[in-house]
Amino acid sequence: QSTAFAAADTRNTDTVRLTWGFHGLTLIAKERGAFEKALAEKGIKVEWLGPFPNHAPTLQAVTGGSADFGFGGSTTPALAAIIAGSPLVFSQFVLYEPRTTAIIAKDGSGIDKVSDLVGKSVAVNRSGLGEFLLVAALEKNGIDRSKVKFVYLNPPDAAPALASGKVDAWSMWSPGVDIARLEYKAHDIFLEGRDLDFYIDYSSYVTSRKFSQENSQIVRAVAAAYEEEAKWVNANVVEAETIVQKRAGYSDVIRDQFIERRRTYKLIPVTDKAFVADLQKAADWLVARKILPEPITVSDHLAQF
Amino acid sequence: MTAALQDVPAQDAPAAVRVFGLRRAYGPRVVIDRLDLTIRRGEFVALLGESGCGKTTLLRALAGLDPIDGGRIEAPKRPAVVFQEPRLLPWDSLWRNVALGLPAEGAREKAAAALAEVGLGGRLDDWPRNLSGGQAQRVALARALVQQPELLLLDEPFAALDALTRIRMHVLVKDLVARHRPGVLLVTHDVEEAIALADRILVMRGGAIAAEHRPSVPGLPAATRATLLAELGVVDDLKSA
Amino acid sequence: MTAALQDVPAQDAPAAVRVFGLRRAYGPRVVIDRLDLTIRRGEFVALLGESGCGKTTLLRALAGLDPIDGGRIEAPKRPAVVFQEPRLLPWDSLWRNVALGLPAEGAREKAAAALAEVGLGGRLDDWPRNLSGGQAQRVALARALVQQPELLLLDEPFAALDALTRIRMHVLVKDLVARHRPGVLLVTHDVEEAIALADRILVMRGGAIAAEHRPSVPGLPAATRATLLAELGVVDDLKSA
Amino acid sequence: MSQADHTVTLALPGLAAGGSAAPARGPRVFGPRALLALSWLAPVLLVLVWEILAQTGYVTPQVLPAPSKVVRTAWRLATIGSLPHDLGTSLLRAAVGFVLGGSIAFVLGILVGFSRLAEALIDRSVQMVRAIPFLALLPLVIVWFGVGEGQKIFLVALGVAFPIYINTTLGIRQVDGKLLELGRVQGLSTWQMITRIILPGALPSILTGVRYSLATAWLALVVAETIGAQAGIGFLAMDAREFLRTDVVVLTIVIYALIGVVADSIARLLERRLLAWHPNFGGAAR
Amino acid sequence: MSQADHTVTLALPGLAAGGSAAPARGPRVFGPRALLALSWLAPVLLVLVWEILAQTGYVTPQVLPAPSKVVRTAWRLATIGSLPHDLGTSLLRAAVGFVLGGSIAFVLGILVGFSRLAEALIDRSVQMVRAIPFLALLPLVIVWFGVGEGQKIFLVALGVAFPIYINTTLGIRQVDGKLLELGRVQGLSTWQMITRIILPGALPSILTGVRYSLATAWLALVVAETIGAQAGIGFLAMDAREFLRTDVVVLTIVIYALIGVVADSIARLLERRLLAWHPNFGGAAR
Ligand SMILES: Nc1ncnc2c1ncn2[C@@H]1O[C@H](COP(=O)(O)OP(=O)(O)OP(=O)(O)O)[C@@H](O)[C@H]1O
Ligand SMILES: Nc1ncnc2c1ncn2[C@@H]1O[C@H](COP(=O)(O)OP(=O)(O)OP(=O)(O)O)[C@@H](O)[C@H]1O
Ligand SMILES: [Mg+2]
Ligand SMILES: [Mg+2]
Repeated sequence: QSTAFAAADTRNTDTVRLTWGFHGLTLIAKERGAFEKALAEKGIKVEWLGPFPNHAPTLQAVTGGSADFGFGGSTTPALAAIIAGSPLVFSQFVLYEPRTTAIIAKDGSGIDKVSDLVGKSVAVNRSGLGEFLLVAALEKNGIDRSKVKFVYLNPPDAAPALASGKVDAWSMWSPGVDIARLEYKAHDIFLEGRDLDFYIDYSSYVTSRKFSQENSQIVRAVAAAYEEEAKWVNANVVEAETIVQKRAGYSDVIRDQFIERRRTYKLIPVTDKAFVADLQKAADWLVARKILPEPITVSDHLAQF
Repeated sequence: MTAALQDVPAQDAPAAVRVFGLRRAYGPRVVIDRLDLTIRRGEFVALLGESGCGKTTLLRALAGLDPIDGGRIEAPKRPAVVFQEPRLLPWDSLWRNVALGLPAEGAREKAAAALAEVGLGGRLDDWPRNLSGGQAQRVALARALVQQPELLLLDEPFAALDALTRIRMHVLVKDLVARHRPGVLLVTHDVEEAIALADRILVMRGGAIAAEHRPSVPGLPAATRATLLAELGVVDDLKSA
Repeated sequence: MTAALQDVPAQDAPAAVRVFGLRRAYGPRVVIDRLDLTIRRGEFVALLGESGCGKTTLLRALAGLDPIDGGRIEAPKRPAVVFQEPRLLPWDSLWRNVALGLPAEGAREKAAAALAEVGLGGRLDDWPRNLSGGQAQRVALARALVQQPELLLLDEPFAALDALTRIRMHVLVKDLVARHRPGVLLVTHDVEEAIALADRILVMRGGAIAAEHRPSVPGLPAATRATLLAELGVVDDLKSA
Repeated sequence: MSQADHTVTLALPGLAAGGSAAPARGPRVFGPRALLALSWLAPVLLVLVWEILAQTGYVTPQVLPAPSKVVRTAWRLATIGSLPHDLGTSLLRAAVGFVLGGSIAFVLGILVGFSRLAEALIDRSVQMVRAIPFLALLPLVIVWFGVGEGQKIFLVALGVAFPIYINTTLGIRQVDGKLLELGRVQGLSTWQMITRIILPGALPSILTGVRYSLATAWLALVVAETIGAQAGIGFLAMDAREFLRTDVVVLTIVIYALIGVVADSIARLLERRLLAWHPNFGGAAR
Repeated sequence: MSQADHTVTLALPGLAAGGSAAPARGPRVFGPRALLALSWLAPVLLVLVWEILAQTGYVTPQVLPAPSKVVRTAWRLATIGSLPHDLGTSLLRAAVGFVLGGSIAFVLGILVGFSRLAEALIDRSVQMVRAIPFLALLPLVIVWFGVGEGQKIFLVALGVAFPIYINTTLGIRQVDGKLLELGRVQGLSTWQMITRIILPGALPSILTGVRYSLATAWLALVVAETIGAQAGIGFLAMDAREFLRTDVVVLTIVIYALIGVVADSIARLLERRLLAWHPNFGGAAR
């Protein structure tokens, strides 16, 4: 267990306030209820806050003290928030396989490989995984960034833009990209899991430094509960995907795609030195491309418990 | 006496306005019923009647401002009207108020002349809100007079004026009548005024014209005065109370 | 004659209003200058003067509505005022307009009685916009009379009324004066009216009181009338033109 | 007589009734019924054209699904889904926020309209806050109110407050000074002054503010319900957007439009009731 | 005489000048200068308290950075960053959208205020569109206008249009019917009727609409600049929000607030200029 070298065993509250969104472990944990039971056994009451549309507001909520944990979103906004001075620490990392973030274009658009993007416009979400993937894809193919037009669009707005041909391609994560691929008859040009041999971005749970110091017991218990949840999900792909689909409301076809891919979650404790080194590499990559404004030492921002 | 200015209009002068069997009701309240009236060009008609008997209603109908519920009105498209209130545009200076509706060319000069005639020549660029009650009424009168209309409808235009100013305004109106010969309908509560100005005096009662007098033609003004007051319900005894 | 109702106020009746050396200017235009005036309780004072000479300005100052630029006014906190325009609240029925400012208890009854007195007893719940000019003025008068004030300020309250209705209103006001003995200041342009009603007639000119008459005490009303008209600048010749 | 110069006014009820009742408005060719029907013409036409475009495949359903599809979606969500619950939740939030924000704004508006001192103290701050977009405020609101109902109601109240505040001060400024003088002369207390003269006089403007803010309440909910909401129309819309459910997105748009119509009818009803005395608002023709 | 019943009105310039000039407003204890100073009291106080709270560590800088920090950030962004460029870009968009949306709304408002037929044809549709939130409209706007400047200007125009439209119709309804009658009697053409009577009479309301929409223009940009923007205040804010750059977020809020103040001053200036005749708007005391 990740709790091997507990520094202290502290706790000053009975309730832990967790944020959630419409994806991944938090949703399943909240819907299934086993998570809450597991924590209740340790005398911890769970309060679910949400849903949150994306990662940044959860970080705000944690920073402002109205929540205790982020909802397991991308590491990049978390790193940016830490650089900007938010007293956040990582409590746990998540690696899910396969990685499905992709750059897609409509069938018959004549765009089939990354080099076809020259002179075209690509929708990306600003400062998010979509933008990073496009940058990485262009670099890998030796194309200058200025040759492609980046169009900053939030996912819900990018979809109709692609559908009506206002942009030529779209760099986006799941499930949006999967729905779009199917509904707008699009295909992959660049798929993270297939075409990119390193990680830019991981998922992560964050908490405030203060909370992690004052409630190491709870932080530990939450991490353990998420591990249990991940184990269940990995073992029950069909049920898990059905739970997510029920709340998200997308079609059975999409759900079946996910089931087929057998998406699995691997939870990584903050004590995993090798992983932290990988994350440091990813952070440096982002800093080198001015996506993160300043260098950061990841190991300074891990929960101590 | 300025009687020389004031020719009695020939019986065959063209009509300025004709009304046949007019009827006007506000909901169930019938205010005008089977009223007939003809005013010839150049003729000065005064209209007397109790407060609330329908004088303003008649004027508004003649001006084409209200729908009518029966009968027929033949009136010029654009009579000039002095309403019972001054109705000045608060956002326009006095001269612009007077010039309202005049062609832009020479409007300021005409307005200035008219304002001078009503004794407000020095206040062309003043705001209406700075006027006294009588001054506002005079601006409204000036605005109607510069129009040089075929039909002039005056609803108690001198009510807020002192005796001297009132006489000056009388002269102005009579002057206009002599020059441009419009038909004039003057609503007033002042019997003396009616006698002094009008060729014909009408008394309105029960929604129609109840009596008609021609003070300048037969008998003495004094006799007309007594008759009129009696018709308006005033016993001379009460009057001096 | 109803002279019995109308006792000349004793020289030592309490003052309803006192004005010493009043001065009032609108910007550079000095309208009232060094004006002195005392009105005793029960005294009926009429104020004559050319249009624009400052009568309304004086009334407003007495009512405490305007700042003054010099001098001193001692007046009751709440005189009743009839403004030169009716100023009815368009969103209130007639009786609520009349009852404005009365204690809620019995307000409707009092308002109904007052409206009946001014000849509008049947229209308690009507809207002001449905009134004729003279009717609106009578509602405003009713509103002032129900107040039973110490000082009654009337700015041409009868201007829009026909002769008969006007006489009825005169009786009403004189009645109130006899019963509650307020000091009354009546602005009017009608010399006859001033003579018929007032204990004292003031002529305003050049921003101050230029002349004073007591029609009921010496000489004949007719003489007063001629003097007054002359003072107002009317030559009798012109008057009959 | 010279007929050329004359027009013959016939005894037709063609002119607007009662001189001041509808003065600027031309001859009434259409009755109130016909006008009511006409007022639905544009929306109905729009829906028809849209259905035809969708049916003929001119617009792709991913961009704009056909109205019939939207109706089916509505039916499905209403019967087996959460639509009634969402609508109810949003309605409740809108109502509470409206009452809270509306009353505060109303009081502030009266103060500012009434006293120059209050204007100096309050107005500039309000104008500053008003210019700050909700989206920019959201982080602060989360910190202050957390992510519960409080935050949503606060945002609605904020959104409702500005139109009511602004139009209340406008209305009070437009009250005829002569009537205020009358109130003073009649010895009205401050309270009577407000209830008998200022409020009735300011009412046309205030009701326009209410009309405006009835819609604003809903707009505020869209932002408010993107965070920490589990039900509500804004939540439904966000959710559908996130998962590219175009039919649901369009459904929420339609719901908003219908809410606009209802809010507008409420405002008109209020106008008819409360402004019965006003020739241009209370007229029976509306 | 009974002094108890009497008040002595002294020759003090204590009362509002000119009966109708400022009727509802109590005795003028403060001069215009003092009032101006007072009007900055609340904002300045707020900034001071905020600075003290931040300096003493009572609020953490991540939640609300100190004003001094915000000023430093502003300075940095203004010198080495893109702030002037962002501001300029947004200003241009706001201006173009304001002019476009404002003029269309104005014309529609006049039509609807003027004619019952136009009201029947237009008003309901406008009220429907008004109730639709921008966020929900975005997909459609993208399809129609793409992701360039057109879309942003359209959204600003839309946001500006509603307050101006609504207050223009309100203003026209409040125009005194008696003056309209006068216009008819004086034989004014429709054009003269509008320019000489209707517009001046409706101006107080219209200017309130302008005042409202000057702020709305900016609010619309926040949403519009989340789409395909590479510069602009809304873009800056979104970017900062995504990375939790609280100081930049607060900076954008401050910029919005300042813009609110400027917009408000413009509106007041217009009021003073155009409503010089109006006792309650044009007075020198404002
Ligand atoms: N608010 C104001 N600003 C500037 N001048 C004013 C204002 N009010 C009135 N005046 C001027 O002051 C003078 C006196 O006005 P006031 O209303 O007292 O006259 P009045 O005697 O009542 O006249 P009338 O019999 O016509 O009502 C007039 O010349 C008028 O133009
Ligand atoms: N819009 C209206 N709705 C209902 N009744 C009205 C309306 N306008 C006027 N009346 C009523 O119609 C009658 C005639 O009104 P009108 O204004 O013609 O009287 P008038 O003869 O001009 O009186 P005055 O001399 O007092 O001005 C009055 O009894 C009045 O109350
Ligand atoms: Mg009349
Ligand atoms: Mg006067």
